[in-house]
Amino acid sequence: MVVEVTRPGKTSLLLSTPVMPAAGTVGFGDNYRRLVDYEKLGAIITNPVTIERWHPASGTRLAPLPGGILVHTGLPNPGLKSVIQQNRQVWEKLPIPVVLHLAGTSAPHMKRAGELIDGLDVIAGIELGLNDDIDEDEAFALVSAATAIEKPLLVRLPFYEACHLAPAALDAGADALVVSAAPRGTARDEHTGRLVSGRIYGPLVKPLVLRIVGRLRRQVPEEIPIIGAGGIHSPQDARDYIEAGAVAVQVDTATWAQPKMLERIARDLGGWIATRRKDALMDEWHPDMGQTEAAQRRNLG
Amino acid sequence: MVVEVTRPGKTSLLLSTPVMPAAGTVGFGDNYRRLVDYEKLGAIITNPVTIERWHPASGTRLAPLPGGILVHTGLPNPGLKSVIQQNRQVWEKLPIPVVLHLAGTSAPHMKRAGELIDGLDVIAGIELGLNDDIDEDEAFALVSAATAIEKPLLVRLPFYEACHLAPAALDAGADALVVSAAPRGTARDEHTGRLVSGRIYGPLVKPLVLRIVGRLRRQVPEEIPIIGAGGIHSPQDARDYIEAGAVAVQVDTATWAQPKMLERIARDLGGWIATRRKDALMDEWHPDMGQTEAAQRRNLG
Amino acid sequence: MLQGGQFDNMKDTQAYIERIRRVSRDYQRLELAVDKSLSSMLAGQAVLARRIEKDYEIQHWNPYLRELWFPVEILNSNIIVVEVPAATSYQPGQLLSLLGPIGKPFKFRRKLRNVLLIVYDTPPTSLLMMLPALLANDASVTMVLMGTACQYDTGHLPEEIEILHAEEDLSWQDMVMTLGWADQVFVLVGPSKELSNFADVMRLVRERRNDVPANYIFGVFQRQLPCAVGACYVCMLRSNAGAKLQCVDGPAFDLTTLHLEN
Amino acid sequence: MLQGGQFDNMKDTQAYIERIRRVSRDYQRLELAVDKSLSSMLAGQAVLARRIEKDYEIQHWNPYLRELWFPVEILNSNIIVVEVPAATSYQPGQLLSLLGPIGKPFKFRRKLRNVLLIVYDTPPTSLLMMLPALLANDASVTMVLMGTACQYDTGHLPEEIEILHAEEDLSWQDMVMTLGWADQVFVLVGPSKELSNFADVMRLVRERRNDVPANYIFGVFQRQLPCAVGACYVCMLRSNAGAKLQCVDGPAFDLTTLHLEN
Ligand SMILES: Cc1cc2nc3c(=O)[nH]c(=O)nc-3n(C[C@H](O)[C@H](O)[C@H](O)COP(=O)(O)OP(=O)(O)OC[C@H]3O[C@@H](n4cnc5c(N)ncnc54)[C@H](O)[C@@H]3O)c2cc1C
Ligand SMILES: Cc1cc2nc3c(=O)[nH]c(=O)nc-3n(C[C@H](O)[C@H](O)[C@H](O)COP(=O)(O)OP(=O)(O)OC[C@H]3O[C@@H](n4cnc5c(N)ncnc54)[C@H](O)[C@@H]3O)c2cc1C
Ligand SMILES: Cc1cc2nc3c(=O)[nH]c(=O)nc-3n(C[C@H](O)[C@H](O)[C@H](O)COP(=O)(O)O)c2cc1C
Ligand SMILES: Cc1cc2nc3c(=O)[nH]c(=O)nc-3n(C[C@H](O)[C@H](O)[C@H](O)COP(=O)(O)O)c2cc1C
Ligand code: FES
Ligand code: FES
Repeated sequence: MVVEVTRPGKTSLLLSTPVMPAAGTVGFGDNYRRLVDYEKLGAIITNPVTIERWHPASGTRLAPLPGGILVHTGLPNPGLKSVIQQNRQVWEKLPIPVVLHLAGTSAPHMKRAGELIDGLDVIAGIELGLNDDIDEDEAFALVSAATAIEKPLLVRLPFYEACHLAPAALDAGADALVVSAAPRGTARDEHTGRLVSGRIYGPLVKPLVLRIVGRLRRQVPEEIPIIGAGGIHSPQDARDYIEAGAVAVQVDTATWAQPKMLERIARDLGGWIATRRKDALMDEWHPDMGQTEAAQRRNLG
Repeated sequence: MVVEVTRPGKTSLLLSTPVMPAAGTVGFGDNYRRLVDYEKLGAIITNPVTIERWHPASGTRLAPLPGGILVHTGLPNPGLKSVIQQNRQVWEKLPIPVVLHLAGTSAPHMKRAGELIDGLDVIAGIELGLNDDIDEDEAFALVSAATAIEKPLLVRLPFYEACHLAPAALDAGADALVVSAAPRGTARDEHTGRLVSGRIYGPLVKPLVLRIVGRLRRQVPEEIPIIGAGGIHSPQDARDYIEAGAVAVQVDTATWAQPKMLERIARDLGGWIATRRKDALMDEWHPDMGQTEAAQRRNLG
Repeated sequence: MLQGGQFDNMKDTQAYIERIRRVSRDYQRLELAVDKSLSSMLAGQAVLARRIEKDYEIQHWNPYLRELWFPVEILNSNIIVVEVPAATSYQPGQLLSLLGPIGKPFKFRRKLRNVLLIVYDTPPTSLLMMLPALLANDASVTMVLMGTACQYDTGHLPEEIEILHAEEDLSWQDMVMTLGWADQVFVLVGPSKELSNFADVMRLVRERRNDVPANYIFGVFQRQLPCAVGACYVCMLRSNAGAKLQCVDGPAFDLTTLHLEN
Repeated sequence: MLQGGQFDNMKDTQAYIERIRRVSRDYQRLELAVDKSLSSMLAGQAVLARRIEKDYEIQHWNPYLRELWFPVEILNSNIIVVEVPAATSYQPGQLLSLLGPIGKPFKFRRKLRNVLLIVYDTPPTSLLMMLPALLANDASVTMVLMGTACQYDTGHLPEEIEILHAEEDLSWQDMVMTLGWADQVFVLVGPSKELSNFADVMRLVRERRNDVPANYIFGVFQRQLPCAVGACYVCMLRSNAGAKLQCVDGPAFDLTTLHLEN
């Protein structure tokens, strides 16, 4: 299976499975290597990276919600240069493409990113995250600047403004749209008693983003690939995105709640799915077992 | 307690409790009278009404989701004239104001609504529902037309476009904003296997709308009341909306899942809350008991 | 169009599970200690059930809506019995919130001698409560199981009921005779594809019987009811007499009057 | 900044509840039959636990994230013991998914004679696993309960532990002596207001002891860990040596090196 997740013409990004983790969920490298079989994934999307070092948000970073969570980390990262230095070797050993998620801060920053990234073969593509408060002109300018980076360019749209910003991102040269970033929301922190804001994750996000993907699929030209992202918690959720018009999907916090679900979804959409026979022995593979565990069981057995 | 939910100047709508059901959740009249003590509510918002009769949507109307539901009824109603005829007597007996929810179809329809409603004292106010696909100019025209109805005018904003449409609604003369209508979404119907669209309800809607209320509170002039609506499932949810800047709240499908929750929230925010003492007798009132049940228990006891 | 309807008996009451009995491979019966108001329920009426946790708080919003339970038996003024899949685990002592009674009792003809029950792609649970009363009144009852209903193990049903299993084309042995001989027919289908399943059955009946009189064949609906008080309009059906609501006017409707096209 | 860290023992394994014992008014202990890989866990390490339903499917997304459990005892290569509130009901035979081991073991000094445990606004559960080993090595252990920790019933803890209850101002009897005499101090606070609670304790200690040496007083963090593999950065802390992650570098950190202002 080969899935092309960028529009034809420019440098293209090809994945062997249309399933990847969303930025911010699996770290910069191979943190999940003991829990998830990376070979089954289409790509790794790194945590968001900025040009300068960003410190973690202070105060509440996590608020449990009924059927979900609110997360606000402040995108801590040591800056692009350090991220590359620290992770390059790990990336080179990964069996799948690495897509660097760049937080879209400013056009000069995009230029600087190009200087750091161009020539780095281990980075297979860029996912540019657009801020929620950006308007159409700003989005156009930022994406235009990012196209100078000589890599396939995915643009991740904010939730509320996805339909408004998509045309600007495409006009500016985005090779694919990631729809969408997790919606921002506000909730009460049970510890401090204060209202806090952050991104909202949980299964109920899926029907909302699924509709946006369907609308955008009808709105933008057919050759623009859309990658669906939001509230995917099961293989069926992922398949729903494909039916609504996405060529690939990103799994977000379901990975935290149940790491093997990421692999399970990848196996399902990647055509690797195997269902355990009713009378299967313990050492046979089970969709939720994970390749690593299965391999161990085989070795033990 | 008296809560003014309309801006000063024009005819005002005063509620004795800042809690009401959302349009579409409790019918046109007193359907919940055996389950909810209407005296404890601030007002009744009717199901959406159109000028002409609307027939129910065919096919899937309900899809269960993890932690929520998708609903698509097609707004069936017999048209404004019949709704008034059929419900007027019930409305006159209700101990609280009746706010008629008008689906915002067209300016001529708003004119016709005025002819049917003006002089009908039993209707204390209008809540105008703006369609999701409306743009700012259409919203302005529709709300302007609706201001000709001689009633306090609440305008219910669509979820995704709430911040974009609020200024137009206010410029056109809205007396208050209801933020927001339930978000539209898409989900797979387990019976037919097809993707269906409708409105999404569940607790995870709350952090999303709560943030919109907070933003709008900072965006629109102080004297414009905002009524918060979306995903309220507990008294604390309702209080969160008040803290974020709403003067009152609407409870939606929580009423279906647990009818007494509507009364419980109204009692809490209306200052009626009583907590059962640890050693309370069965015939004493309990927050979740409902006035009617409590009364019956007293009579039986 | 419809008014709110009559809900003067509807209440939201607490119940708890008094006893659990397995009645077949796939089903168990729960004996529920209920508010007295529910002991006057009649066949056709139902309750909406939801597990409640401590202090009436709902902690798990999945499933979001209540389940629709048609009792199979009223044991006494305190105990009603429901039949539910054995796959779901319940414990004696568990607290439930029950909203009901919902809907109108089945209307039986005065002189009812032969009743035909057609059960299609659903367990027959929602029809079981009528059985003791019918048998006590010397009516004979035939139950035809169609589609996945054939998998239902009827071992625990009264012996007097004649059980038939339909073929794949939905026909059954002596079909014309059974249909002619029946004074009243109740058709129960699962909520999946319900209108088209009812239409299938009506086609079958019309092929065998030229005159299908009024008040002869009733469709029994089992849709999930969000509000059950006529407020949400999710359960709305179209009929010759205008819109009808399953929760208020149902669950049984004369199939000759309903619009079964989707 | 930090690398992914060392997770070469981390696995997601199934466990089931073998036995449940009530140990005090408010707490019960679960004996979990686990994968052998968890039997080598040491005091300070934890697992993230989540109930799983049939076929590994999660049906209830509330709570969304796993619970953080620090075992209190490793019974044998198959059984680990955790202590959880008695208010939550568990059944023997229930299936769990356990992600772990998480974090680094507590580092004890070579010649440890006197250990002071300060437990503030949290049950002391996360510190209990060190007790048998300390006692077996003839260390003496004093546990000071502060704030709501005073409500914890210590009846089931080893008798050799000296238990003290702090005053409302957090001071306790012979405080200066206890602090001077301790070779190592572990401070456990609840996740609510943790940084400011650690800061309170540090203020207290600094008032009583001019020189607070390195590797003397450790804060033990109990934040909810979304990923536990150093990916999400929710558990990040700031220290003199740069950013640290509870799940990778913790749960214990030298309090003299942490930035405790919020
Ligand atoms: C599951 C998951 C998926 C994620 N996917 C993405 C993603 O696709 N794209 C992405 O950008 N981040 C992604 N992130 C990171 C997530 O967006 C950041 O955590 C989030 O942007 C920062 O959220 P926060 O609540 O921690 O802090 P934030 O409040 O978002 O961050 C602090 C501030 O940084 C600013 N900011 C955030 N993002 C940008 C940006 N792109 N450009 C300029 N300023 C910005 C905002 O103004 C914000 O106020 C993901 C995180 C998680 C946990
Ligand atoms: C809990 C709850 C709360 C509700 N609150 C509101 C509310 O505040 N405001 C409101 O309008 N409805 C409200 N409704 C009704 C709800 O909006 C309708 O159910 C919904 O608009 C119709 O949704 P639907 O999915 O059933 O059909 P829809 O798809 O919404 O209705 C069919 C079509 O009607 C059109 N339409 C819908 N609303 C309007 C409108 N206002 N003006 C013009 N065309 C329209 C749309 O184009 C839509 O495609 C509520 C319903 C529920 C169950
Ligand atoms: C260009 C830029 C740089 C930032 N640098 C940091 C940073 O170093 N550390 C940090 O915690 N947040 C950083 N932030 C986030 C801000 O501190 C702050 O959280 C944000 O502006 C306000 O959050 P909000 O937009 O979600 O309300 C940065 C934001 C931007 C736009
Ligand atoms: C002015 C107007 C009148 C409508 N009348 C009806 C109606 O009588 N019955 C009905 O089921 N839907 C009615 N609808 C809804 C449409 O049938 C249809 O559901 C809608 O246009 C498409 O739904 P969507 O916008 O959610 O995709 C009406 C919509 C509008 C805007
Ligand atoms: S279930 Fe709501 S109207 Fe019937
Ligand atoms: S829990 Fe995710 S980084 Fe520590």
